[in-house]
Amino acid sequence: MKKGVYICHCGSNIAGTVDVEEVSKWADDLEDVAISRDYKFMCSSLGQELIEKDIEEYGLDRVVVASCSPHMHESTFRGACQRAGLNPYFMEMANIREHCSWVHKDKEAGTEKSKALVAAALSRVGHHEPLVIQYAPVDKNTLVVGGGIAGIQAALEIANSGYHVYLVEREPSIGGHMSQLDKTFPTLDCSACILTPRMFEAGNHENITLLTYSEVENVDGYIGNFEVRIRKRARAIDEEACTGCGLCEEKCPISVVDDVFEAGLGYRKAVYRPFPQAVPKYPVIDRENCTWYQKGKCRLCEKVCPTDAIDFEQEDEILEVKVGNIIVATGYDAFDARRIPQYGYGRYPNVFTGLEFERMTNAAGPTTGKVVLRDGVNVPESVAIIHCVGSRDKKYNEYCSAVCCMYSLKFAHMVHDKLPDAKVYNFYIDIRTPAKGYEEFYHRLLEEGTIFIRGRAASISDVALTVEEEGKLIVTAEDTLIGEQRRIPVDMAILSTGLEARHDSQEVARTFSISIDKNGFFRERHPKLDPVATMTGGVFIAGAAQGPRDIPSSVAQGAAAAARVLSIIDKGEVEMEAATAEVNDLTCVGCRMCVISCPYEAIDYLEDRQKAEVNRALCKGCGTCVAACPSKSITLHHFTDQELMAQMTGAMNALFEIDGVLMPA
Amino acid sequence: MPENSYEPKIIGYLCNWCSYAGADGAGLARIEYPPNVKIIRVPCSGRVSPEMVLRTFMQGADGVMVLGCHIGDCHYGNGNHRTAKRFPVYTELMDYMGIPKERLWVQWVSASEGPIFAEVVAEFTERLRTMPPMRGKLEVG
Amino acid sequence: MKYAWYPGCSAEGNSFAYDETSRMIAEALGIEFQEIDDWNCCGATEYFSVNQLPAYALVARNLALINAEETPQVIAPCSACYINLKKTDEKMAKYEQLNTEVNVALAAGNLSYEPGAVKSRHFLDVVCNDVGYEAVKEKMTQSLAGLTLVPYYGCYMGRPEDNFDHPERPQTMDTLLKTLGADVPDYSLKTICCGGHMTQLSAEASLRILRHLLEGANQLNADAMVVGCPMCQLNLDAYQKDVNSAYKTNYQIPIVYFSQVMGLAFGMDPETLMFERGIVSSKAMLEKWLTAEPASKKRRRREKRDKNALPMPKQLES
Amino acid sequence: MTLEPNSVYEKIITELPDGEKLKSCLQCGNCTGSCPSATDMDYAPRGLFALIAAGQDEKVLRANTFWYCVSCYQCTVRCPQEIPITDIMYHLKHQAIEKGLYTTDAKDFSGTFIGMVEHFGRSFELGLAAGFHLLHHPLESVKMAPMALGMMSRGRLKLLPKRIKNMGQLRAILDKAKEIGA
Ligand SMILES: Cc1cc2nc3c(=O)[nH]c(=O)nc-3n(C[C@H](O)[C@H](O)[C@H](O)COP(=O)(O)OP(=O)(O)OC[C@H]3O[C@@H](n4cnc5c(N)ncnc54)[C@H](O)[C@@H]3O)c2cc1C
Ligand SMILES: Cc1cc2nc3c(=O)[nH]c(=O)nc-3n(C[C@H](O)[C@H](O)[C@H](O)COP(=O)(O)OP(=O)(O)OC[C@H]3O[C@@H](n4cnc5c(N)ncnc54)[C@H](O)[C@@H]3O)c2cc1C
Ligand code: SF4
Ligand code: SF4
Ligand code: SF4
Ligand code: SF4
Ligand code: SF4
Ligand code: SF4
Ligand code: SF4
Ligand code: SF4
Repeated sequence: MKKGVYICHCGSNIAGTVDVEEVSKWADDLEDVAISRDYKFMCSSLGQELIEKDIEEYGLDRVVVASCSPHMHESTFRGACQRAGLNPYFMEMANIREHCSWVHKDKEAGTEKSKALVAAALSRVGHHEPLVIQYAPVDKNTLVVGGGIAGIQAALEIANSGYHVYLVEREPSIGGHMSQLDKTFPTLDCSACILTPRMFEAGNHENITLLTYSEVENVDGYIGNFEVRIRKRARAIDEEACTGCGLCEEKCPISVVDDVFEAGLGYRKAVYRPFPQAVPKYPVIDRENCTWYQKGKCRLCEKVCPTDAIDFEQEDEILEVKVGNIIVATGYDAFDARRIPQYGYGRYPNVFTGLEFERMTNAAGPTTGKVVLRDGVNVPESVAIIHCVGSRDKKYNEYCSAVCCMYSLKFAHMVHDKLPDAKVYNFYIDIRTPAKGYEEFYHRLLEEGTIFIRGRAASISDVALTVEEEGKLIVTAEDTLIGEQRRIPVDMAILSTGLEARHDSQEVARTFSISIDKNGFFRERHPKLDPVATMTGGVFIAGAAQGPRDIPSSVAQGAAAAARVLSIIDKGEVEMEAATAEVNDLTCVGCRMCVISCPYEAIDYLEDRQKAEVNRALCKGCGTCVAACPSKSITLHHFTDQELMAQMTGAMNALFEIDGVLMPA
Repeated sequence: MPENSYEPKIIGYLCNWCSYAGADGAGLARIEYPPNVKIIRVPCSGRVSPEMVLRTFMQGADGVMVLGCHIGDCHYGNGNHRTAKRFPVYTELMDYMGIPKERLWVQWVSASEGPIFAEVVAEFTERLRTMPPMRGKLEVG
Repeated sequence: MKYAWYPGCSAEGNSFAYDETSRMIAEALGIEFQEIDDWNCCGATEYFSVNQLPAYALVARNLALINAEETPQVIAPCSACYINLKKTDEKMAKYEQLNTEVNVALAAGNLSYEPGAVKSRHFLDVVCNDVGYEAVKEKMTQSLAGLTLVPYYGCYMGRPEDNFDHPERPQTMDTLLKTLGADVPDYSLKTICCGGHMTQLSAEASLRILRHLLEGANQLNADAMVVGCPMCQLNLDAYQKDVNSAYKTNYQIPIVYFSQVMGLAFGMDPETLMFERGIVSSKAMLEKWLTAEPASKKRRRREKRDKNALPMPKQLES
Repeated sequence: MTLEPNSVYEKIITELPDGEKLKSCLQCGNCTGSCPSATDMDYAPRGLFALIAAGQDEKVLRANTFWYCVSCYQCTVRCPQEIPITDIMYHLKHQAIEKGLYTTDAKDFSGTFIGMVEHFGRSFELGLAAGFHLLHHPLESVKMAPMALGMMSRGRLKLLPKRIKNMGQLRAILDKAKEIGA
């Protein structure tokens, strides 16, 4: 056997704490090693060519690359082997960056550990078998989950390329948070004006099946071949018949606070469309609040409907669809301001949240765009805008929510615009405006006369101590630039609440086999180089579901995710998992332990022969069956007992050798 | 080698999706931990059989870690349920065979728990340092 | 239910009424107090200021004097005592060195204390969470309807962390007073500190703080402020007059202990509840209560939705 | 970052449990904004922390800040970086005493209090107040008189606290603690 060893410097990333030359020299003396080299950047094209050349020149039949995590470059180096005619599975990586140079400061210890890891990989790779990669065709349909701006953008990109999309949205209409906003920073475009055409296009696209008021219940399969079960909740409206005239809504006697679209600032009926431009145009009946469903009385809507579209008997529908790729763009939840009691949201009427204020300034909102106090009549003479509510605070969310400085500036502008005499105070820690046109927007607000007080607001109270404070809300904060505690009386306070992961992001993540970060946002494959992919092939993420972000960046991610999907569809086939399990027919005793342990029901029990058999198309290669089999009759290719034990033994032997002691007998 | 400079040798079997990625995360965040652990990637913690653990001790390891995804987060749905069921039984057996069960650590570390991974390694290494080296203690093989 | 009882220094003087009525309430509720024999001062906030180890040792002596097997929990009626007992126990459990040092000191007096052996509780916590509102209700013979009682917790009941109530928005006393039938407004200053010993250092600073608290209660038309800490009581009560003269206000808000108003609801004689020990007279409050119409006759008007008004967000359920 | 040895900053970080969190102060001002005593302090907490970071130890230790701190933990429960501010205040008192750099009466107040505890094993607020004020602010204590009279007439003011039975034991414990703590 001829093995080639390649130790990467990764600039100084590895070479800084590992003596790579020493490791390379040491490896050269190991059994079967034909050539050992160290190189600045192995993943560069020159680095890869080096491997290819050596394979040809030295006739290498095994390759070990000691560099970064295989999650980073396994496919890169497998590719290099393949190009040189070597089976790609004859390559093994030793992770001496993430697991070594980056976490140990002591160069000697790092070098020794690297040797052990290289020895382990060398020992393992000798046992590798050539595996043949099988290809599976890719289903050309795509599932997009979440109809906010990110999801809409992704769906449209794919649909416009001529492929079919199922767009699943939980609410009765698509549009997401953007549909609630009034103007968008920094250009102050009217949100609805730019969003509605997109929503309309998505709703009427011949390549988009729009499933609103629906949720994905289950996902099976793998990249290229997912099977998805979707629950389409009953709207109690016959979509074929309904013309969207809105008569039912108008006549329905039940009106409830709309906590979703109106953010609690307005009301809606029991039969409703969240907003007039809703897509689709059909209303839904909210059964929790409808008198017919609750008390068996009313049916007024049915009486007034000109097309007999109300259908109280309608039931949920379950749809099973097949798709090749999935984009999850389920967005964010706004921070619940009641969690910070000292700001008095829910206690003082004139404390509002950011989303409430968006609805208030919106001409189509509950106040027809008038900025008024909670009484709906009086106009504030002074407004405090409190930044960082629920963000940049370890008790709630440590991260910066990224959009609230900008929307706080936007709010200040809106108040100046609508109430030119009102005083506006922004209480901030830092003003964060890092994108095109954003800092200029801040400068504009400085010119408009907004009063900026640098200090996180400590509390809001209604206990007046002076005549000026009477009847006001008093915001207490340190004005850190003058180093003084100040009490600022205002009529209205707006809490710029941060962006949080959806409350159910963990369940959603499980449904799609993706993972979440410590804040509950979906975890990307690589924070810099692969922000829209996930660890699960064929499942992509976009928008604020991945982390707090504004509209331009959500749109960019939606488009990026679509591009990734399109490239897979275009390729037409995907690599199948080659590392699958196989039963040894001779030794299997037919106990069926494996059958019970397989999470994918990939093992059949053949009654006639009383043996187990793995269905390779279904096997995902987890190896649970291997560990379960009492007669050691199952092999998991590429993770065989021999390979893993060789890797372990290789490491142990090297460690003892380095210690200068021989193995115990 | 003097007793006090004893460095425990640890083999860690880490599932590819959560714990291995968590260890990568510790690296990305440059969180230091003792170099004693050598990591072997397995597809799922459910792949790790008791025999593998035993053989690792037989090769002279002072400690073995089996780390997988948190229950409910398994990339394969419920492969780690098997791990959770299997190892408590096995650790009892280890004691019986003369390997103190404190030498085996089975724990859940997610992909976002780099700091926790580093903590676990540090704690386990510390624990092993208080125990004598394994080498020679094992009369099997 | 049997607990060790740590009265605290003020029980012997300033807050005699609190100590006495707490014992009455405890008896009514079936709580048995076992007063720590020969307890000493907890050091208030002062001792910790100057010398940490003796401060811990001082508190630990009290814990060590408790027979933990018989009474594994100790009740302090004073918030400062409560927090000192709790803090000492917790820090000793958390920091091995402190534990050792404190125990070395205790050994000089032939004592020892194992952290975690005795759990420190505030009397309000025990009444509300161990006895429970239901049991309190059962003991009631009269409602406090007609009285507007403003609950004031002071700073320590929910702080610094993991105490029995929320650090910014505690609810225990609110619920207790509501159970007793009183009108309990949402007092936004209920956790703002009373100033503690600041009265001794800066009259100006402390009167400003007290004025803030009194003004808040006054705006809510308080018939009384209800407290669970001798220091809060002393500051708000004894210095109310000084606040009035400094700020040209005329607050006349009695500052009473929750145990006293519980006694009223339990049908105890107001005389024995020692309301007259307050500097600010409780007479007006008591009279109002006696002449208030029974609750059943008062019809609650259902508020009609104002056509113009925007909906209010719901309060977070605690 | 290595800190100046023996500086106020270094001592907080090395001596106080969780003291290293002070490094992560954002200078957001939430502490000062929340502090009931802030207006009377020479430097309110945030400002004091900026001085500590800047190494202006003399200014820090001469400040009245921590003597005016009433230990209400308001700042601590609100600090977004979970800095144990109140504990830092205690620690600063300690450092100021150690270095003999204090200018306010507060230390003497604490001293009066402690003296009493060490004498009787118990304290009593008003005797304490009287003692303290007679010593330091005779005028103020005159102003206090009416209040004290009110208290007295309601049986709430005692002139001396009860002495505990086993004073010898308590002294032994405290002496030992001082010996180890020193
Ligand atoms: C007060 C405020 C003002 C703002 N102002 C601006 C601004 O002026 N300019 C700007 O650029 N940005 C602004 N933003 C940020 C902006 O809202 C976001 O960047 C943008 O909405 C993110 O879009 P999205 O599609 O990722 O998520 P979302 O808008 O949250 O959309 C997600 C969609 O997914 C659906 N969904 C969720 N879970 C599921 C599920 N399990 N199954 C099916 N569907 C699901 C939701 O119903 C929703 O329709 C503001 C944010 C706030 C809070
Ligand atoms: C000091 C510094 C530190 C930074 N650190 C970080 C960091 O730590 N993390 C981070 O995320 N970002 C960092 N950045 C930002 C980062 O550099 C950019 O985000 C990133 O490089 C942008 O990539 P790009 O491909 O858009 O542009 P570029 O990297 O500028 O690439 C543009 C390419 O186009 C070529 N080109 C230009 N004109 C023409 C033409 N007419 N025809 C053909 N080719 C042309 C150029 O030669 C160049 O190769 C840093 C930036 C600076 C200045
Ligand atoms: S192969 Fe990995 S370690 Fe080497 S240069 Fe590339 S990224 Fe760095
Ligand atoms: S259900 Fe009937 S009334 Fe309602 S919108 Fe549709 S067509 Fe109009
Ligand atoms: S039946 Fe229900 S939805 Fe229809 S009008 Fe009556 S309350 Fe409204
Ligand atoms: S964007 Fe601004 S307001 Fe929002 S969390 Fe960041 S700093 Fe605070
Ligand atoms: S390796 Fe996993 S998926 Fe494949 S057959 Fe075995 S248990 Fe099933
Ligand atoms: S567990 Fe092993 S022996 Fe039993 S049926 Fe499966 S392969 Fe055969
Ligand atoms: S609240 Fe905390 S982070 Fe903010 S300035 Fe004060 S100490 Fe620093
Ligand atoms: S604990 Fe001290 S510093 Fe903190 S808020 Fe209270 S008085 Fe101010």
